[in-house]
Amino acid sequence: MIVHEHRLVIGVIGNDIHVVANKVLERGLRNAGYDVCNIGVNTFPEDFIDAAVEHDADAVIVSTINGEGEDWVHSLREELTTRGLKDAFLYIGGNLAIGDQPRERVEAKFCDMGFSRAYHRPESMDIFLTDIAQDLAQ
Amino acid sequence: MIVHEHRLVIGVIGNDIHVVANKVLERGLRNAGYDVCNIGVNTFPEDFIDAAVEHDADAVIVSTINGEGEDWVHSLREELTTRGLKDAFLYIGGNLAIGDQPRERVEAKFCDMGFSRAYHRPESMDIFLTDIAQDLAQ
Amino acid sequence: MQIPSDIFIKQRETVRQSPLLAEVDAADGAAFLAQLPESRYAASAFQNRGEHPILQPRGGFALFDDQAQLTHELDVAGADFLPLTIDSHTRQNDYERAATLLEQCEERNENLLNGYPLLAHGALLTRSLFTDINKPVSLRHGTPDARVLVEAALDAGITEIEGGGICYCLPYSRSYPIDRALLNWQYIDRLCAYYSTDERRIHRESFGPLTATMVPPCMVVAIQVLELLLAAEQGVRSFSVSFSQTGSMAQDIATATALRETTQKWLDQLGYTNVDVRLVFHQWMGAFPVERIHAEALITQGAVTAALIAADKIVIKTRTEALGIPDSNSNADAVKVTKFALRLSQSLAGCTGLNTDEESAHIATAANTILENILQLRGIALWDRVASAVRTGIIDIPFAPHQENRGELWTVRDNDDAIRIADQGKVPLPESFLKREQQKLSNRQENVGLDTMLYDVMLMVRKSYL
Amino acid sequence: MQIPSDIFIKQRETVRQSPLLAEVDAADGAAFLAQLPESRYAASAFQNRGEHPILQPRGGFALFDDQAQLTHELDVAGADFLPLTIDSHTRQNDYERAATLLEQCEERNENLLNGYPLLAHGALLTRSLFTDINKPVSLRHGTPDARVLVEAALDAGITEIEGGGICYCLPYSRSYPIDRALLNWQYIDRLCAYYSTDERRIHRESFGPLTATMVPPCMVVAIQVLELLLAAEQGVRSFSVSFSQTGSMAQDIATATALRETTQKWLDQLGYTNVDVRLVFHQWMGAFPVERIHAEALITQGAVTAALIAADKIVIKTRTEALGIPDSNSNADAVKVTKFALRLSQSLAGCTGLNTDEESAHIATAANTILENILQLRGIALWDRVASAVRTGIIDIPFAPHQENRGELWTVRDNDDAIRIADQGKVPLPESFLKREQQKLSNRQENVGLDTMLYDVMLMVRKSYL
Ligand code: B12
Ligand code: B12
Repeated sequence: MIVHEHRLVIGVIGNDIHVVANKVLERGLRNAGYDVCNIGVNTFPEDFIDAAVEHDADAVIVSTINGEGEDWVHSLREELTTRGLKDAFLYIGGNLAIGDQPRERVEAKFCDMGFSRAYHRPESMDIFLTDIAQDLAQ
Repeated sequence: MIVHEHRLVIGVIGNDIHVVANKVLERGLRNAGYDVCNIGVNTFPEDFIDAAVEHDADAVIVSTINGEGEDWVHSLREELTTRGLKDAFLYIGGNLAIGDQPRERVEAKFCDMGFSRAYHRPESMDIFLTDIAQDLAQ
Repeated sequence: MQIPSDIFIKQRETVRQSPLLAEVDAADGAAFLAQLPESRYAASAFQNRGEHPILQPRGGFALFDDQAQLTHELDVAGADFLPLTIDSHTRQNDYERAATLLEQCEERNENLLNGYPLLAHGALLTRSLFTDINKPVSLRHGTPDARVLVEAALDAGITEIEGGGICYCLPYSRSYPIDRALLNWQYIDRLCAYYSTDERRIHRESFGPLTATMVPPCMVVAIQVLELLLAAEQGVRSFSVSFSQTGSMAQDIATATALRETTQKWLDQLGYTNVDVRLVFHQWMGAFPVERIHAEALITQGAVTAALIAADKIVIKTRTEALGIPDSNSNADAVKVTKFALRLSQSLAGCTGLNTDEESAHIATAANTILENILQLRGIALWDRVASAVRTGIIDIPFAPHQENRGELWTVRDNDDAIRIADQGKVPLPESFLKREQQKLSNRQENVGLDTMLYDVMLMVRKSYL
Repeated sequence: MQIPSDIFIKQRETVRQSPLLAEVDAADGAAFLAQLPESRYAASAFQNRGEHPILQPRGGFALFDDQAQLTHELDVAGADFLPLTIDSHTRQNDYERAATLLEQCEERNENLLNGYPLLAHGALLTRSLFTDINKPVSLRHGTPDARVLVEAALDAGITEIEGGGICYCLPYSRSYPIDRALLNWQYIDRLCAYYSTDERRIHRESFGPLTATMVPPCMVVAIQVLELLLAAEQGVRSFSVSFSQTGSMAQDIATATALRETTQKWLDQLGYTNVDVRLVFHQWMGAFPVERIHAEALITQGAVTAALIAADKIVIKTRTEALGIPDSNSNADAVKVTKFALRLSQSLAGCTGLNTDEESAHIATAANTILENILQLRGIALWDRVASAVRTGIIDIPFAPHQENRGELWTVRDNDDAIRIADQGKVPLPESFLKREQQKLSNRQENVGLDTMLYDVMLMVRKSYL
């Protein structure tokens, strides 16, 4: 097993208890050798920031399943910077919009909000493993 | 059992071997006390006329299931008259048209061709028992 | 007795004289078949089949291009066997009419035939339908005299031939003499056996649904065993017995067991040891629901039943069955929904033994009684005994249009929708069997009106479901 | 031990002090319930049920008028029980937020809640939803502390209460303390028993699907038995255990048998003789197919399974499950397709005994081991033992979001899609059980990537089906 020595914070934001993707992500990232702090479901922006600071995280990965994610994440990038983590990667994945909206447009919107990458209903989650490995290797 | 003493000829016209409705009709009309001559499936106009003459039929009942009935029945009324059966009732029932056409219009067309009554995809077959009993009682 | 070689060769010469077969020499046909990859052989596909029942749609269009497109679409949709369904005129040996209508179709680019006119197109052209196909093709028709048709089908590389002297005569014809139909199919069985080698067997399949209307399972089982025995006699060594969904899932499961057991019993009894017998299940073949939601539920449930009885093959219906010849879209959807449902039910394949044993023993006993009575008839051969069985009403198929079929056997549904015999007609059946049937019907009302009679036939189209 | 009357009365006084319950006096509520016709009682409906499983949809809208319309439409479509599904805020006791959002909904005539905010509307208004309804109403929610909610539901004439201390806490909440949840549900069980007379019992139902994601049947069975025993302890005498379609029909059939047997065994063992136990089956609760054709096939197959296991009730899904809160059209269609499929499969009701005995014994043995281990724990009462079982990982629900849930139990699917335990975590299980589970997985590849892991979770949404 390759140990990446990278510290990641993951969780599901908002009043959302749909945890399946989160559990899979946790297990997958651990298998890939990351040091994962999973703050679980039903979490708020502060929880992500606090955990990231506490763990000196290299990346923060936000999930949202019920489509209400957008309301919660506006200030995440700014807060990370304020709290001294301006180099941390910030990802978001899940159902990023309500209704059927084109993937590219949805993902671009989140990147504009300061996310390093965004994944709206991705067909594969393994892509994310490749992407994050690449980003962190820089 | 009421015995009507009326003689009926029934059959399915054209190159059509779908016999289910015909068998039900035969059994139903026999149960109702009629003298039924069933010429079966895959029959032609002549077969109906010949059987009607031979049995001195009070009514001729044509079925058609595959939607191609119209081509076969144009001359039935005329032939019956020619062969001395101008008072015989003439009925037709089944899938009288291809595709979804309004029932009234389809049935009217066949009545114009000399049929006493026509039944396009009827919801009930018992209605016909009532109708024919009434017609023959006149 | 198997038709002796010399006689068969002579019969064949006569058949092959048909100008419709002239474009391919018999030897060429044989050579073409022999060089086909194993994947094109139905018998091999059965032997290599995986967990799921093999999935086979129906389908036939007049025009070559339409048929080629349908073939391609069904292939892509995931059909395991591809169909070639023949038009009615060819079935009734009215080859000229089929050819004329085909010409008109081509001129007007319209579809005036309810199937593919194989003999009008010819075997050579038909081969090219399947050039890029790596799956077996099944000939589906309904022809009492299919000798020329089957010759052409084999010439074209079709390796599965549906039909039989009983099943393709009584439900499909009004007056084709049953004895002649049986002899025609004896020829076809002999021909299929003649073309079969140890590795490459031409597969035969009987058509168990018959009229698909209120046929009691014991009669289906008896007829399936007879057609298997008739084929085995001619040397056929790969054969499918079949039946269709009856409306009672429990009765279907029982029928599958009875069919398997009875088949084995009679093969053993008559000493046929080298026949690979397969079980084919047809999704509901009777009057079909018009509403999409019901049609698709029925199709799904048929697939679950096929999985439960571990059928070797399932022949599928489409949601537009009640409306007219299905287009390729609804055909592809039918493949899709069936495939998914089979997948959902795959775990059932090993789960035989649902407690329908009483019912299956019941069916088997009755079928055996019918079969024993037929084998005791006087006659010069099995086909001859079968023909007299039809004439005397020992074989009797409800709702068959055929004039030699007695039509005295009458069936109704019990409270669980199972088909029960209300009037045995001339069919010999054990007392105990009839008693149980009556018991099952004890709280059924008498059929008087036409609508109550239709109530059973129209099981899937009852107004109460709307 | 049953909560003693005096203590219960005191507890209740506190609960009833909630201003949200002020509009109905407890005695009025009792009187209202008592005068409802028997047809409104779930427990009676179970006792009088006919051949088919009782059919129950889900459904909750924010606005009264929408809910009234949904109720009417489901009634007309043929639902046997009507649902009242509660919104998330009410579930999390955030009554104020639910009320505020309801006001906004009313102003803007929009639906901002994912269920019916019963406490915001109040019991009196809610009664009028069902004035013209002659069927039982079932409360569907997911609330760890449902004391006030259930009081209001009973005031409103609802006679079936879904939930339980384990099943409505671990899958539905991140941090609500499990011991408090168990105590809250002890109160609710006691309340339901208090309101039950010999003829009119308030029916309780557990939620066996849990996270609906890879939960092994033995864990479901153990939890169902525990919630039944907890309710029986408080005097509940009409109770449903439940589970959901897992993706392996054979495993579902085995689970039903194991669930029935294990339930009976423990009721006998602990001397509860007067509890009417029912079996409820949920159509597939996991990630749902997006495509209509697959969604409907899945729903149909769930109905066949319900018929096969002779479920007392089936809780249905709609074809739009993957897309969002179902509208009443797709809800009505779901009722229709399920009804038809149940009808098609009714003959199976008597057909128990599919040879899944080995599997069901396997499940039962494991469930019994879990239960025995829990009953041997130290603790002041059953609820207390259950709470420690959760904390120590004896009870462990895969994919539960709850922080007290260990999450060490890990499951994967075998070749027939049955759910098998790959890592037992802290769950005590017999050696022989684990060995058989491993055997079943012998030719399964290791899960490494995320997609292979999701492959099992996404059983019904795999790309290979498209
Ligand atoms: C299982 C399930 C449940 C389980 C959840 C168990 C649990 N604790 O997780 C239970 C039964 C408890 C449940 C409860 C509820 N549920 Co629910 N549930 C589902 C269901 C059927 C499947 C969800 C699931 O697990 N999918 C599988 C996972 C793997 O997929 P996923 O979550 O979509 O994640 C994918 C992507 O988002 C992505 N992803 C996620 N994060 C990340 C991160 C990165 C970096 C990347 C790259 C990708 C990524 O990867 C995954 C794979 O593609 C869906 C409907 C459906 N989809 O079929 C409804 C659904 C999500 N639920 C819904 C609702 C409303 C609820 C309830 C409120 C129910 C109610 N009214 O009764 C409650 C929730 C209460 C609450 N407080 O939140 C709605 C949401 C409606 C909406 N907003 O549009 C849905 C759509 C159902 C419906 N049609 O009504 N539910
Ligand atoms: C059962 C069936 C068969 C059985 C027939 C057994 C038999 N001998 O009867 C078998 C399997 C043998 C069969 C064969 C074929 N069939 Co077919 N068959 C059906 C099916 C599924 C049901 C028909 C049925 O029995 N309905 C029940 C009876 C009771 O209803 P009915 O016939 O519609 O009659 C009603 C009315 O018409 C009316 N009625 C009839 N007569 C009268 C008279 C009076 C006075 C009154 C009042 C009322 C009345 O009352 C009845 C009750 O409402 C239908 C599709 C469907 N509807 O679901 C296809 C169908 C009719 N068949 C069809 C075809 C094409 C064929 C074949 C050519 C197949 C082929 N290409 O492979 C062959 C026929 C060969 C030939 N030479 O004719 C097509 C017809 C296409 C078209 N023209 O639109 C259909 C629509 C299927 C399809 N979608 O392709 N078939």
